[in-house]
Amino acid sequence: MNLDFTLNRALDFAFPIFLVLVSLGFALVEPSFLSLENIFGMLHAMAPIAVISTGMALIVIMGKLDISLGSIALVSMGVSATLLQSGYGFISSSVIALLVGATLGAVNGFIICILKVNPLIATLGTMLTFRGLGNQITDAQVVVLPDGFRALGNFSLGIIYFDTVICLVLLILVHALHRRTKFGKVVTAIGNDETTAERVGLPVTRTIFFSFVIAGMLASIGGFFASAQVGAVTSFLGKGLEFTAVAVVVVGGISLFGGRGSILWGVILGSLTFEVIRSGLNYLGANPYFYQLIGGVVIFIAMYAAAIKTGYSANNS
Amino acid sequence: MNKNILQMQNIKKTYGPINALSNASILLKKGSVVALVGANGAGKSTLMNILGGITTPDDGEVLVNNKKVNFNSPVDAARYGIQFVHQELSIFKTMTVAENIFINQFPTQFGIISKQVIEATTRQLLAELGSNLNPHHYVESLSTGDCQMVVIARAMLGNPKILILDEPTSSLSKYEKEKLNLVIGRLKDAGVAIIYITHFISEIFEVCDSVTVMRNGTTISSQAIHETDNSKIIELMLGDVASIEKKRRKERNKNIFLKVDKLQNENKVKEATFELNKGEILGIWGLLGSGRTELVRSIIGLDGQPKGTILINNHGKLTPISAEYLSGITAYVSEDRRGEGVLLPMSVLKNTALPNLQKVSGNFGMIMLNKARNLATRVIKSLSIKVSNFDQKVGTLSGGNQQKIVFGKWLETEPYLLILDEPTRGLDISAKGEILKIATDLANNGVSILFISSELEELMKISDRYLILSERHVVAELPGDSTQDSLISALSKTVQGSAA
Amino acid sequence: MKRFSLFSVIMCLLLPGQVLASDLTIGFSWNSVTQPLERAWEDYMKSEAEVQGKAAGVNIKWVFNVADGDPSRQANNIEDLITQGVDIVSARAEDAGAINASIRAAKSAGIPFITFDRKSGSVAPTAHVGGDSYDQALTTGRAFADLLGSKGITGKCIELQGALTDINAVQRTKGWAEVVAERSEVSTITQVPTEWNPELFRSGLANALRANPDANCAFIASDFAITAVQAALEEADKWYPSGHPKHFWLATQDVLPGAVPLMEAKYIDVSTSYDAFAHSQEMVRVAIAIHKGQDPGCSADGCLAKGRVVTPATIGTIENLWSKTYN
Amino acid sequence: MVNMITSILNFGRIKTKLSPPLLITGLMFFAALIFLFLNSPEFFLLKNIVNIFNQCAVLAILSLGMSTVMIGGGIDLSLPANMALSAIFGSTIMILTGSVALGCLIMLISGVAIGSLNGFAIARLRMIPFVVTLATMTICGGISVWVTNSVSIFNQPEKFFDIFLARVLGLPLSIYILILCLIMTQIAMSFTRFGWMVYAVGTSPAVCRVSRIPVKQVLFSTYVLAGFLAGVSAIVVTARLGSASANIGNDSVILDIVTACVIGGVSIYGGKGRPFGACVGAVLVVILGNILNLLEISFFIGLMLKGFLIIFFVSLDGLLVKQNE
Repeated sequence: MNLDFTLNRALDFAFPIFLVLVSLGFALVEPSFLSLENIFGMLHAMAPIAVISTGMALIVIMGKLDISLGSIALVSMGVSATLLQSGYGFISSSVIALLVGATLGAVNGFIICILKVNPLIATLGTMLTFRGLGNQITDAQVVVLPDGFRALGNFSLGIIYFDTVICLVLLILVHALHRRTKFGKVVTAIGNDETTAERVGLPVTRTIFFSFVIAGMLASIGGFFASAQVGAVTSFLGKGLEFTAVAVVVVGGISLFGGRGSILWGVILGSLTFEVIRSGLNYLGANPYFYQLIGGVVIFIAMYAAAIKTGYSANNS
Repeated sequence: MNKNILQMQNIKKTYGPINALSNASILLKKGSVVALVGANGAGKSTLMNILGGITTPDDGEVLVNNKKVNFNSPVDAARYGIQFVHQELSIFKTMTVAENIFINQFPTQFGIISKQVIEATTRQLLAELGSNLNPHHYVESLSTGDCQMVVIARAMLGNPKILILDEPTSSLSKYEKEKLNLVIGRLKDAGVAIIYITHFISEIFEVCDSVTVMRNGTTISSQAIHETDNSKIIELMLGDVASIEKKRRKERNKNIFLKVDKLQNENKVKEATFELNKGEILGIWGLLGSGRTELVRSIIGLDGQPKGTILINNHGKLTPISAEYLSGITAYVSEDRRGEGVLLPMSVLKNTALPNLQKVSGNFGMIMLNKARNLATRVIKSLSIKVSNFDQKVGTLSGGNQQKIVFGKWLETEPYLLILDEPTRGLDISAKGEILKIATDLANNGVSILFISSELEELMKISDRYLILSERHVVAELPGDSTQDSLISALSKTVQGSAA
Repeated sequence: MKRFSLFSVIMCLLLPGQVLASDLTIGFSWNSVTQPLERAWEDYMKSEAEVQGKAAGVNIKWVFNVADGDPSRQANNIEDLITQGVDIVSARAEDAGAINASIRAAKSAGIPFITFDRKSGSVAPTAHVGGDSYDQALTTGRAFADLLGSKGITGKCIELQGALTDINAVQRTKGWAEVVAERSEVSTITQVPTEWNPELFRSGLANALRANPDANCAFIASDFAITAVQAALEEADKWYPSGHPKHFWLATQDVLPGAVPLMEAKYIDVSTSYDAFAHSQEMVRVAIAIHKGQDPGCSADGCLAKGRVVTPATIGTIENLWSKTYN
Repeated sequence: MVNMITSILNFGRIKTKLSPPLLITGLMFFAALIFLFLNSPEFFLLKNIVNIFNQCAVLAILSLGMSTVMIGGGIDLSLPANMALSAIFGSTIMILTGSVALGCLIMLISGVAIGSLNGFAIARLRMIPFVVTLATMTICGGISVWVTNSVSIFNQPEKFFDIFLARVLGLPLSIYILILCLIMTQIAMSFTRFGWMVYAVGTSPAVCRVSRIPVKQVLFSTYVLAGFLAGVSAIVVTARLGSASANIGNDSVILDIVTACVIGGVSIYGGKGRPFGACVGAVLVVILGNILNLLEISFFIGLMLKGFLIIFFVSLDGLLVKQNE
């Protein structure tokens, strides 16, 4: 009991410590790695995944998963890019992109809440359906975005980037939604135990549905940042992003069994960890193919830790 | 003080063939505590579910403050100031005390929950209940008693006129019980009327003003507490068993088969010691929550590793064995038939084969279909199970036949020990009879049986000896010929004992 | 199931049925279609087929299918082509290794096989048509070296590589390495593989720039994702046209439509065209030759259409550069 | 929609022995064949039929593996990645030693090894199957990309191809391998102690625990079996593509596998379905792909169709589960 307790505390700090050590390690080899410039560069680069992970975090705290987020990003950006090309304004197309994200999220919500399909399988299905849809829209072409768009993607005041700021704002908002509103409390309650939540008379179905909608919208915002950074919408957009998001969330100490974790710190910690590893390896000019492996291992360790923490209660999900 | 706040009159409720409530009534005065007791299956919970708005009655009327009401949902009930504290506590482990209390009624300003407000209210609420829990402690770090406190506090938030406590003490420590009693006292003073469901008769005398006893869906007595006592209540609960003809011949060989010595399993079973003879039916007699099921599950190692020793008769000398080994020669008929007994969506054939796969398979673990079929046919015949063929899905069978399948599949393993946990629950009279018959026949063929039942009648019909359980202790052992009174008094004595 | 019978009924209506009755049917398997380049190829092949077909009196029909970057799907698609009974199979290989099996299959079915743009690994096709990636990198590299030399700059270059499953990417790396070896004006300070993924173009280059502040030039294995490069350079405040003190020297490959305006605006200093038009022309010529049983007369490396070096100076004047004119 | 489904349910229950999902699958199959008959008679050339089976061999073998895992109540997303990695290991060894037998052995072993890793994490550590296998997928993918630098390995000894591309009685060896795997898996699931245990565990672990079924071992071995089949498919795919590379395990393959299983009547909720069904599902998936090719319909529409199929069948399955309760 007591041992478990100390173990848990240790696990809580495991990844922050890991992150610090790794960063220091890179810094030793390449002092400029910890230069402000590079740090903010990383914060810039991780903005898209951080935003998407925020939505994922909300879903995971509910004890569910949404692996269609990357595809949602693709579809909504595909739509807005084609609109832009056919002469729509920047604002209108972006708004529409957001709506598309919400709609696709709602589709997930419908399948899960009304058709009562297990979220994993449901979003596995939509992940591929949406990816197909997105590529169908863009014809899988590289759609170049107007310069203004790209300028926005890399717009910065000094070394602080625009999207980093927005990302932080969104993070804080969702964090507040989770910690400070009825909605958030219901989300946590569902993550604890869905049936109990129903027995107490909480609006379970509605909450699940809207969580998926929110996740969808955040996904399209993440997609927006990603394509703004590159200045184009490509069929690569959001590929495998959903898995990274799960990893980010897990590393951020948000339990896959639901109910536990802080969105703000979790997502920041998680996405920073992966960004540091990636850009660090890149910095050292290490074999780039090595990254995916490291990523996988990190995910596995994080999950193992999570499994220990929650005492193997694999009943959820 | 003696204003009727609630009257439920000749309520009826049937679920399909079984009628759960035939004529149930209860009366509740403002600021009073009424104990609602009865063996399980007596209909207490059904009655309370009706009051809580979880189910609706087929007939009869419910009056709150002498006005007729009918609830269609817990929300309706709450509107009339009725709060239900279920036995299994609806708590959310990863949330704080305050959050748990406010879970379904957070006060917000512009949609934002103010921590200060809810924590202040929580402190005050808990203070009223005489608890000093910290509002921002996480519930997972609390004891069951404190969780109970949280749930009661949640109920208090909807300032109830009527509070239903379902088995509030079933998993509380002695100290926690005393705390709870204090709380109940305070609530009374605050004018809240309480319905107190329990199996621990002793508690009734600590907190209740009157007792309402139910049996087979009927209210058979409502008395002020001072007009009655333990044995009276228990007698009423169990009903007087008319002339019981023992199903078995008296004289038994005292050839010991199993000895359990100081078996301890966390707080589930405490220092259980008993012996079981070959071909004997040992009736385990105790009220719900006395640790009957936990005891039998522990000896076959279903709930973790028990401490203490289990010895088995090996050619005349007792040799210690592991719980696993014992489970290897034991047939366990669980009280949860649908959850642990049968595979509902699967065929009779596969269900009967399940524990006998070794037996019905040949080389390379290939299933010998003919063997499996024969086995199924044997089972169906020997227990005269009503099925069209052995490919029929067990889910489509009647409860009795499902239970027979459970028996059948186990008998095929030729067990030495048979554990029956409420084997007749939810079965009709004839099925009950058959099940008991099977049990006795087995015993006559030398199988030793541990038999748990809440129905004293059937227990007395076939038991050769009784083991009295109370508060998770084996408190006494009675001979097979002991009378109903002696059994009941044994129980009430121990209850008294543990209460003191 | 209503839905599905309905589905198939609609399909039936949609379909005029498979047309195979023609003199020369070329089955073409795309590995994937993700750039204007492929579209251009397809269009030019079709138009050329008309022109050359008339001239040679051959009626050419095309059957295209796309494997979306999955080698086993490409294998399936090619088998489908074979069983559909096309006269010539051609493919742009996703995987230089996996295409071998398909070539075997075609040959055993007695159908000639033309690898297009990307060469096969070990098994030789009937013919190979494509650009000369090695030469492409070589010419660009040399021109780039000359340019830097003339400005008196020693180039410390970041090399953005393509996907190493793509022979062309490998050839271009080889070519560039060749140049670096023979010329003192340029050197490679770090290599960034991109998997042809624009996001990696950006983040890879951005990181590389931060890691190597002294870098002053880059060799980009293809300019299809030039916007990603632009983004990274803008981020590093290095995106300025030639002549500006902060100008970052860029040598690219292909001169795809996206790159043309940027070269015209002097952001890209030198590149070698990847001549979709020429490739397609060559493709059709070879196909007809094989069909008529003549020898297409390819070199050992196959029928390669060499690209032409393009610079901001020449881009205005250079003749029929497809990416300038292509819609 | 709902009453359509229920009508199918009743139809399925009363008129036929088939479970509704299989019924619908059958009808789809039929529709597909009719459609092909109308639009491309050459589809029915023996040559093409053989070709179809040859194409679906790999998918079908993987689906067999997945079906055993699903029947046990789990899921294994790592199968394609497992296949790719095993193929790479095997090929590397094969090329180094020049021994075909050893190479194939390595493929099988590594398949089993990865399978047991999953099994251990899920059965012993009680981690969530979906997430564990997701991680395994990433790791296997990572290793394959890393060791190969995502370049494909293609100069396996000719002997290897001679053996596995050989045609016996006009049929390619891969078909025989598929049939062998199918028969073995089907027998294992329907006629052995192991199989019956898997169905029971998939239906209700609680009952099995009380009935003295070694639940953990059973779960573990389903993943091992799946891993083994991944190893077999590694051999087949390497022979078929004449090369081994990281992207033969790309994630569109896992979609095909899941699709094949669910339209083959295997329940993701465990305890229901047959390996044979999964196999039929695989064939159907390939035929659908074929049709889309004939129609020159974009691959992406195909993706959408499959995604839709998965959700449709799983929700139908969920409806059935409710009906039974």
